[in-house]
Amino acid sequence: MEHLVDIVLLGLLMITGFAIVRMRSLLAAAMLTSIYSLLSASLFVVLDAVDVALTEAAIGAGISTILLLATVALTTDEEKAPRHTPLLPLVVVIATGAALIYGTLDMPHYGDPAAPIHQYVAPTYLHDTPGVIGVPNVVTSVLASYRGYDTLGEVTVIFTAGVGVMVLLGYRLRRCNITGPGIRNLIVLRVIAKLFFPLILLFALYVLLHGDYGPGGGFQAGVVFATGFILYALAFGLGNAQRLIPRKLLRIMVAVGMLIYAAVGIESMLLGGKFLEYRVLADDPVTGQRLGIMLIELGVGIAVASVVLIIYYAFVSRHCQAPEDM
Amino acid sequence: MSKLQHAINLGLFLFALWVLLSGHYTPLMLLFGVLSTLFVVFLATRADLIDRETQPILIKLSVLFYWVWLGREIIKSNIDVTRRILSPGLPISPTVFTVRAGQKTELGRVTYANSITLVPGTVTMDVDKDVFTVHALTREAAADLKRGEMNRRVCNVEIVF
Amino acid sequence: MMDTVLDVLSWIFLLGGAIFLLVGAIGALRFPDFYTRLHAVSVCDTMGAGLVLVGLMLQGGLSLVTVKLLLMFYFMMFTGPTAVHALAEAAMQSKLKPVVDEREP
Amino acid sequence: MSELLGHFNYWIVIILMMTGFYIVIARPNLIKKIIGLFIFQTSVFILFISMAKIEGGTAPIIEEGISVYSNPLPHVLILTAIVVSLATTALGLALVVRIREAYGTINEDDIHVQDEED
Repeated sequence: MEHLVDIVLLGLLMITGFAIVRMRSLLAAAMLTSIYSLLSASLFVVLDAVDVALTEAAIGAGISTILLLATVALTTDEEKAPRHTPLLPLVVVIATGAALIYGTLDMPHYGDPAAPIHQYVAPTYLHDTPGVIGVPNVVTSVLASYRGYDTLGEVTVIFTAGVGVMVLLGYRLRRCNITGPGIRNLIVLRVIAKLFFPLILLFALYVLLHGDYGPGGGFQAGVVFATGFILYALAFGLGNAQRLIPRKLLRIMVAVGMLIYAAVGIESMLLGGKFLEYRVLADDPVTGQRLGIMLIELGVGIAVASVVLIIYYAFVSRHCQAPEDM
Repeated sequence: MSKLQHAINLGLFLFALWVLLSGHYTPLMLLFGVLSTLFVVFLATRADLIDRETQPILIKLSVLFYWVWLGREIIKSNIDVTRRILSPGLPISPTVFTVRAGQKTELGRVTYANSITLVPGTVTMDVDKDVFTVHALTREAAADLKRGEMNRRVCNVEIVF
Repeated sequence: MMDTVLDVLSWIFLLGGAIFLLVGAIGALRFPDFYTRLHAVSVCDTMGAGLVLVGLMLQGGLSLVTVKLLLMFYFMMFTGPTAVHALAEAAMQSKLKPVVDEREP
Repeated sequence: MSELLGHFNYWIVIILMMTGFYIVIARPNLIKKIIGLFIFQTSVFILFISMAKIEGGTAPIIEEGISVYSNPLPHVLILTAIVVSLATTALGLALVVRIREAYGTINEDDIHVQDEED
């Protein structure tokens, strides 16, 4: 039964993929990409990766699509036919695919509990987490505690991307007062956005603070939080959104998020542990671990939410600045 | 009602939502719930969203009756649309027409517009003050809506200050 | 005994929801233009998703899961029609003409 | 037969990957290329997550009475990779916007022609 759902979802993914190849309209391709992402999020749920599914649904199907649509709006919607015949790419793709499929023949079977990947560190993580870290969600404990260095690295990547987009798309741009085309008059959208804005924000905080117990954590919460503000900006105009959360504040918040993370690491060094060794943070090692995880999830959440909003502001305000530039 | 009263109502609603979502009732988690609620209410105040329309808990009992009525309508028209989709001749007759909404507040009009859309067979295409442009799948659905029963019922549950 | 009844009932709801979702999809394929297809989407949004959620609630029993599903249902009753309306409004603004039945009734 | 069932998932994922790869190398439109990259990335995520699955396991959230959990490590790696994919996509799209402003086109062939004229 589980296999059946799996196979159906993979089949739908394949159909969507081929449709994207054939689609000439970039707008439609962007929407299909969103569907592709949502389908893979459903597949992740079937494959027991609930945390990953939440992240994919929020980021892949949500924010990435918004950015793609913004880019299509800033550039062009139609794709010209390629000049060359796709013969060479086709040969390359088929050859690569065949080589990879040949490579999979040596892989352990799907779902095999004896596969090497399940023998090395994972059993330790699963066994030790309740006693040492004290949180039920093993993904959170690995993400924030066992592999805290990695996660610090990822947050740095996000930070760098935010800076990069700011540099590319206008760091100096003045406040811009556009409203989404015509949305100002649409009372249905405005009233519903008003109703849902506090709910989305509360849900984001719920996801942030319940990452210990179930799917959730800083990354997902940050994105959901930013989505609330994007909805606000769509319904009430970018100008109002920037009055609510100014760019300057966002720039500071990105740095604050990173700093919270790094400061927890340094604090644990000052208290006599190693970098990011949370158990020294409190008298009881387990309490220390939980405190450390909570703090760094908070830092991650702040950083991710700010970067997503910075990127969104940058893309959308490019739209209203463009006529003056040209 | 004053702004403060609205803010408190929103806060209570959000905290109730938190309790329902959370499922972990340790003092720490409840404290987090209070802090989150306060933070969101603060942001909503800053966003100037605190008014009558962000009060999903302030509903009269009559709204429940309206929902029951609306649910019956939805089921009826669902079966009708399903029959039309599945019958080989595709017996539809799309029409576009306008209706006048009798509600006085924005929230009331939005409720009416969304109720029209929620019932399969009619979709609100445009809302211009109190004139709605509606697209109907069939003449029967259009005639049904033009009779104005839904309009009257939404007017009845609307709260006017 | 009670469990079996609930289980059967919930499967009836789930299958009913699936049938309505399928009907909505067929409608989206059969209907002639954009606006009429929105009506098919409405079927998926209300009956399809609604029955599936009710089926899941019966599986959940009296627990927080059911409350969360109820909340989902409640919120979908707001977001679903808003999304459909937004689509229709966007199509109107980009001057897409609806196909209208011109025959005399 | 057991080969087929055991590796079926991986093969479809490879087909998905190659779909993305094909878009990247065969299509001159830059936005389409980024969409291709996105599909490739997502397929790699699916590959990792399917390797983490254990037959009969559940999500790695410790609960009384459950003993088989899927492997949490790939989940963590992919969770952060998804966020990084957002970062790379955003940066790529920002570059596309700038290229459009500089060249007036986002078609790779046209850009090459313009570069040769200079």
